[in-house]
Amino acid sequence: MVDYLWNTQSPLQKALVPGRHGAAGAHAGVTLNEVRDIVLVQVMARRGKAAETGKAAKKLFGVEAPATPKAVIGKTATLIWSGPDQFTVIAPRTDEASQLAAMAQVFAGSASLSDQSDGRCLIRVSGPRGRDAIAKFSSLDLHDLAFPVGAAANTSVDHTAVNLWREANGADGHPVYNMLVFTSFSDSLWHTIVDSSLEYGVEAASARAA
Amino acid sequence: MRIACPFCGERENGEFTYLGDASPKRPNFAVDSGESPGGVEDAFYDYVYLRDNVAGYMREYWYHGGGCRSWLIAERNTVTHEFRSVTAAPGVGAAKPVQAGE
Amino acid sequence: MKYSIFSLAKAALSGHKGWTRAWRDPAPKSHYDVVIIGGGGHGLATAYFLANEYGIRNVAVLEKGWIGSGNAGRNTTIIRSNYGLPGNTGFYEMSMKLWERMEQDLNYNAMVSQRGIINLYHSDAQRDAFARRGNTMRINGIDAELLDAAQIRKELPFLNYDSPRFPIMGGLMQRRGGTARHDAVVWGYARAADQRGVDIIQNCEVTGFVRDHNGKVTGVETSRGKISAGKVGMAVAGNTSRVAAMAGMKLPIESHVLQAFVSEAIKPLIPGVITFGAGHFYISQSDKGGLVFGGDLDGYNSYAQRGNMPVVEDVCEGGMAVMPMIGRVRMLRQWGGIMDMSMDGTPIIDKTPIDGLYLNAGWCYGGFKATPASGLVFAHLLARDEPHPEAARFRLDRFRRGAMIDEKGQGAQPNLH
Amino acid sequence: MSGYSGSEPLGRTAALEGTTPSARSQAASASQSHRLRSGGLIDRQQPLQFSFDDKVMSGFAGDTLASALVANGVKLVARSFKYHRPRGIITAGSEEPSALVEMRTGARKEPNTRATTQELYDGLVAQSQNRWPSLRRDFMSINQLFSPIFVAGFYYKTFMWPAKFWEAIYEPIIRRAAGLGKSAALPDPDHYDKAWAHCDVLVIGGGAAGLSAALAAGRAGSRVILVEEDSRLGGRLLSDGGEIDGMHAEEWVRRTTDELTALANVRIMVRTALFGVYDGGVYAALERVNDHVPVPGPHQVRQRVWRIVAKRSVVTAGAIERPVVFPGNDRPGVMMASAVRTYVHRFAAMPGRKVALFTNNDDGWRTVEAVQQAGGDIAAVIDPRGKVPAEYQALAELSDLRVFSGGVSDVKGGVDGVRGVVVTDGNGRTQQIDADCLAVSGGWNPNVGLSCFHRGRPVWRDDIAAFVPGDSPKGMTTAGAANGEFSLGACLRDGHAAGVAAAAECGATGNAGEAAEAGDEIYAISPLWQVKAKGKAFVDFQHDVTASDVTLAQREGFESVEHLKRYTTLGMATDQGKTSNITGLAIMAEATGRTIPQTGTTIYRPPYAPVAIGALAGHHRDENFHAWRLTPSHHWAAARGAVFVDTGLWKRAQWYPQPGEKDWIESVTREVLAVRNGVGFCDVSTLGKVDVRGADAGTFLDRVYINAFSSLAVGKARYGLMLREDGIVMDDGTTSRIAEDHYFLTTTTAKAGPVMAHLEFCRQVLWPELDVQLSSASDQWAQFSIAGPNTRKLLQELVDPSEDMSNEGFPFMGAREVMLRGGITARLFRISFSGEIAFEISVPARYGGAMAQNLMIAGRDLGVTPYGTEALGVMRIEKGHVAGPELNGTTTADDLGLGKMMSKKKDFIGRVMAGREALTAPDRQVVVGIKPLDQKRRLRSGAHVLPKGAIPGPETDQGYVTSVCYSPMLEQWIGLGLVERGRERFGEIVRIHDPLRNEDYEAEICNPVFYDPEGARQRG
Repeated sequence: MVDYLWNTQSPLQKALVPGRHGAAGAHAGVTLNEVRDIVLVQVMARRGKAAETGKAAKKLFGVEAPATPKAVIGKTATLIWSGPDQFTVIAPRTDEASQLAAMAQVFAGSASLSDQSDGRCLIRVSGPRGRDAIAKFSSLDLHDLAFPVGAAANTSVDHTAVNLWREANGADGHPVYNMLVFTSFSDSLWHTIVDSSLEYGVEAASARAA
Repeated sequence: MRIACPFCGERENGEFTYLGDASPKRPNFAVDSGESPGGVEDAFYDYVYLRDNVAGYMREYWYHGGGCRSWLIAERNTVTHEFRSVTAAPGVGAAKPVQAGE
Repeated sequence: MKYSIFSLAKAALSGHKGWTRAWRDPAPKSHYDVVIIGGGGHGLATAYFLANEYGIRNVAVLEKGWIGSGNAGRNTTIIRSNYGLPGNTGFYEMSMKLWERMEQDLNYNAMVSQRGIINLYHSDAQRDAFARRGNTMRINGIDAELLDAAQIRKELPFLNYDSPRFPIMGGLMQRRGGTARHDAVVWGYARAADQRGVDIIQNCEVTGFVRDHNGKVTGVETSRGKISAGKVGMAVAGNTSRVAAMAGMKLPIESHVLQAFVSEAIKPLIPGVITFGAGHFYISQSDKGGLVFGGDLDGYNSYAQRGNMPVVEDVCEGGMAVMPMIGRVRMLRQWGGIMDMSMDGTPIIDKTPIDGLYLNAGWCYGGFKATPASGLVFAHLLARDEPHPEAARFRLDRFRRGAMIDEKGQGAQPNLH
Repeated sequence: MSGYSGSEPLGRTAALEGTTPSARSQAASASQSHRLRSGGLIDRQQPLQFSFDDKVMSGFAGDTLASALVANGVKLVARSFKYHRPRGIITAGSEEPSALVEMRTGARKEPNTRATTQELYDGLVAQSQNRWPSLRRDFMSINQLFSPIFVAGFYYKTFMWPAKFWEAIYEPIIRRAAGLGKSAALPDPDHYDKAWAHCDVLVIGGGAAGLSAALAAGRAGSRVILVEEDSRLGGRLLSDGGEIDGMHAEEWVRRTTDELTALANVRIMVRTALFGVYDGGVYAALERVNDHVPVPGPHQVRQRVWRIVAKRSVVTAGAIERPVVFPGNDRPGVMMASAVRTYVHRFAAMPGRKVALFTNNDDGWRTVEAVQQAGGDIAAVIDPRGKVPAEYQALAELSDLRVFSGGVSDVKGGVDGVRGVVVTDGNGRTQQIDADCLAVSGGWNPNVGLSCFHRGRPVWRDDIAAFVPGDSPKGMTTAGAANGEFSLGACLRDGHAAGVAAAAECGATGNAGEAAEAGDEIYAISPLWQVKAKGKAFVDFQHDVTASDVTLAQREGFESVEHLKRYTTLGMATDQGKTSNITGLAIMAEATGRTIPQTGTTIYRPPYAPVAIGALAGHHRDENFHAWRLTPSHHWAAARGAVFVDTGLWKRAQWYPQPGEKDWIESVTREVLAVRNGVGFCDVSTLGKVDVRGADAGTFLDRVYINAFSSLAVGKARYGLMLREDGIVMDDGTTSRIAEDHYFLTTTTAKAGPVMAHLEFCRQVLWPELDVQLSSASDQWAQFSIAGPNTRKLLQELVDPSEDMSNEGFPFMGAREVMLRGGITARLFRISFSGEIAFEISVPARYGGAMAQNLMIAGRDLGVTPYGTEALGVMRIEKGHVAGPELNGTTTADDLGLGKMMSKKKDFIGRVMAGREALTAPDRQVVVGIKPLDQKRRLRSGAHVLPKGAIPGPETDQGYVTSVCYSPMLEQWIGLGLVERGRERFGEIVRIHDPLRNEDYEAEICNPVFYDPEGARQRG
């Protein structure tokens, strides 16, 4: 009787080549990271149950679920607005089964959950020219006044839907943007992001979520 | 063209898909109500095919599929392309439509 | 004066002072046997055929602006008869045959040029759909060839055959397809109709219909006064719904904007018409040297005669995908035409429920190539009160009966046709 | 207005102060016969070599190709479109109609580039165009002999006989003669991209008014973008100088630029031409990132298209000087007066040593001192107004100018330029003046193009004899010369006011400061459009449209400006009539006795200046044409040498070739037999997958499907069919019930997106009262179809022993979660597309590769075989399952043989319209099976079906073949087809007619289910 190994794979296993790419120079203008091993759940309030859903979220995560395009950091997860009366819960994958079970229990009756942990790939764009690179494939206005830390948006890149939100600035003082892209598109979008960044110099890497 | 999604804010029209005139309403009919099939067919023919196709402001359906996946109802001028309003469809998100008598 | 190289040379001697108006500029009469609303290609062709084929000469064509100011003057000038469904196939071939003798019929050089049209395919499914259509054409006596990539490469070596995404596998070629000089078609029909007694009245906008006590249409109100008519024909594609509304009619038509583009003039590069199967892009080169190209509708109802950037980009992306050697050629002008989009992508030529009012509409993108046949069958309908055999399926009630003619299979969603 | 000393260096960058010219630059200067000894915004320390028509010349950094040609004394640069007349440089800007050249070589060859906007770089190579064999001796110039015949619209009147000759002879000649430059027939090797920018106030044009506007809006605190098509800011200030706030204009430009650069909320974009104004405040601009260098550097693009989203815009695009129409006005050496000043002042290059000036307005008179201060002579000034403007009287006396009234009636000269100018005064007396350059000013046309792109019409102003913007697009204002304000002081004030207003409308509250101050020189003009005299007088220089062409068009009834344009091609050249339109319609107005505003303008259309198609495509070409989608087992399949096919955006494994297989049919046949006789698997993750949840999920599905789903038991799957509201089939797929309030719906690969949008429409618009939530799970799951008689054996290997996989424990159409060996759970559905015992198994996508690997392990002893989309297709055809080719958007459920599925008990989308007479007619084409009688015969999709022995024609055409395959089980080609009354005709022999492929043969119509019609195998 053979043992069946269930090795996991990243959708960027071929596309992501760690290290420096594009223009040379002391510092890369753009830093790209794939953030691996996440739990991602879409929470959609049931008909007329938006309020209950909010209470449940508060109970589990200790924060109000975002009612407008924002990313809110809760106790054990980040809650990202993903549409009217719905949001995406994202957390590092620790014990997946119990993470999902806990949510299923709290939201029972108030919201429908959809596990998208494998349906999306999380790409983080940072560095001094990160914003300039994003401007080549996103029509969003990412100016500090228009898109401050904590802002989120559902938008389109290359005609496919993407969730984008801004977290606290990096150690270098430059903005940090997170992009959730559909798994099957991620190989393609990664290439688009890299192509848009080459003229600034790119540092690419991959790491577990923490 | 830019469309002000009531949930996401102003966005490029590439994020939206267009359906068309929002005025025709899908006829309601009860199967076995004895309504003449011809009559029901006429009502659906009107709903599916006939359009006012106004030059000026019209109410129309846009789907923010490249964004928050909401169906929206916009008032847009077909001559100037100016939007007067963009509102959410009655069943967007978890909204509970007001039933008659409520 | 008859046009020819001789009359031209003769006129040159007198410094071309001898030329007279190509068509008269008459004041509207109080009554006409037939009034045609719309001085575009279709309206003028209808008038020409009424006078020339059906002996009805007391005809007026009313144009709100200058003749040819609608879609006749803002299209991509392509002529073809490569349709696949009964109703379309024969009709567009009749049109092609009329194109082939137009210069002689009209004594006007409309530069009808049969340099060929090829629809490229990039998948087995597309090939099969083209094979079905091409065979339909052949069964109807229309020329069609299914070429493979190697055969096309011989004729069009500059295409991107080995694209890593949607390589060219072959194409459906109609060699009799091609282009014509759009404005010349308008002017040629205007001049020929005028010579046969038709009044072409520009700057005359129809503001309403005159009805008798039975509701029959007996004339039109215009910006230049009331004009009574035995019959009134509408040929106002793009504005059909607006004119029909004056008669209280609601139609299965939406108006959408279709953009088109022309590049700076360059020396001959592209012989015929090429359509890309994996994106929205088609192209030809005018005799003046400009690349004339276009793609998909902007996708929303519009009467604005101008479009937006997403489609400009989409079209150029398609162009670079199939012929990356046009990258350094510059786009010179973009414009938009208002398409009369019917609910199945096919025209409507029929009597209306209103006595005395006749409809020629719903041309979608098919309008220019249909100009001669549209004029002939509409003239037939107006003269005989019965549809021309080749237009027998273009009836208004086909939607109610479920007899749609839907080449693209998109259903009642005009912006997808 | 203040002059300046011609010997005073202008705009030298600090770095160069005090450096001495190198030997090389002296050599370079020497070769530049018409270069001034000093002055100009050029860097004499950086000499550049270039070649024009293979002649090597030199210029300096800061030159344009045009200014370098002027400096080298080159007059002849082009041949005209129709008559191939010799032409020179007429302007110094992007409105240039004449001096177009072929830039660069090889795959980078680029036709019709304006020498006046091309920045000079070392090694630049340019060729003249539209001539043969050479520019000086152009064979086609014989066209001038025929010019009496080649008048406007001549070709509409001839080339009609004989009919056949048009395509064969006439047209090819015309096509070869037409066109301008040659384009490389090679793929463009350069890269392009596109980007987005956002701001409150977009200022378009960086001249006096634009700088003033940007400064005001920037100081006020609004987000500002300033775009300038030139390589540096300043506009006419760089050519006409002047004094602002008591300093030289150049100094003011430098200080203002510094202040703007220092403002964090202001972004300056030079070499960036705004070309389009679209809805909702979207503007498009082209940045020429690397056109001023030979080849873009590594990872650099050549050009970039910007979409700029702005709340407000201020158009400060200036004005364009207009020519006067008179015989010989197209001779090389006849130049706009403003261009003469630009070459002299900005580029220190003398267009001529003896300059005659022909002007009908005061502004033209600036040219006198510009030329004189550069050491040139003013041969004469011809001003039809007959007297010297007050402002210039002193100057005129000082240098006792020869001033003539009347107008220029001819220009002597040839390919080498102007030799003399013939003046005819009011009394018809003529005399010739010696000159090698004629500077012309017919007045200025405000640049109204951008303000008219939304079809607004400009308004005529008599005082300046020009059009100014009418109703501009929403959010746009115009200032400065573009608004008809021609004095420097007014430009600065107007720009400042517009900047303040725009910023305020965007909510900015900062202190915008005061407008800079400058003099208000008078701009007096008396319109002069045309000097009537014998000889060809040109209105449109590029298209060779003459004044007599315009009057001919009028005689023939082409009086509308649109008819005029289309009949004569006036204004259709690459400059879009920037120098010719207004003059042409003025002449038409005179001919028709109407006023100019009555005559009206043609419609202004984008782009303002031509834009490379490559730039508009940007990054999206070759593999990046569209985004691509990969399945979870893609890389595993690639490693096994799978052949991939692009289906929509997906890349799917089509088949897995094995060594020694001679063609794809052999590979596919092997895969099919492996499944039918053993077991195989296929990645079907591309199917659309939707989680449908909520209390009313069942009711919801009852309304979107033609068959019932509320009655489906938990743990069961069912095939469903959806119609469009017009009664035509939209999509199909199997849907399973995971829980009371949870269905898992699948769609076809092609329709995943549209179906999702449709379901959301039903949920949000049609039935908002239902409690339903939808989410796409398409990318969450790796889904594999496992099929074949040994499927159960394979699964027993893979799933945990505790799972009951018996036919009873997991019956046909069962669906439930199972535990797999190795400890992960999967969703298992017992559904079959192939007709064999089959399951579809779903695991989270991250396990996709591992699942493929483990299926190979679990099936090793069973000879498990991965198969691709082709084998999938073969087996579905053998089973008569309909797919894309049958669901073609015109077929009904009954056409597909699925009519019985339509519930009679409920309303559902499409139910009513599906009942229309023509959709239920007995003679419709319905799905059947088709078998060639000759078993060796290959059947092809797209072949038509006719009655046996019938003569092909519309009335005998009864249908066509939709899908075909070589069936390994029947050992022959088989197919599905749509055939009139097909179901009544099983067993009938028909004619298969395929003229496209020269095939004609007979076949039998049969039951579409070719293989195992009882379905025993899939239930077993």
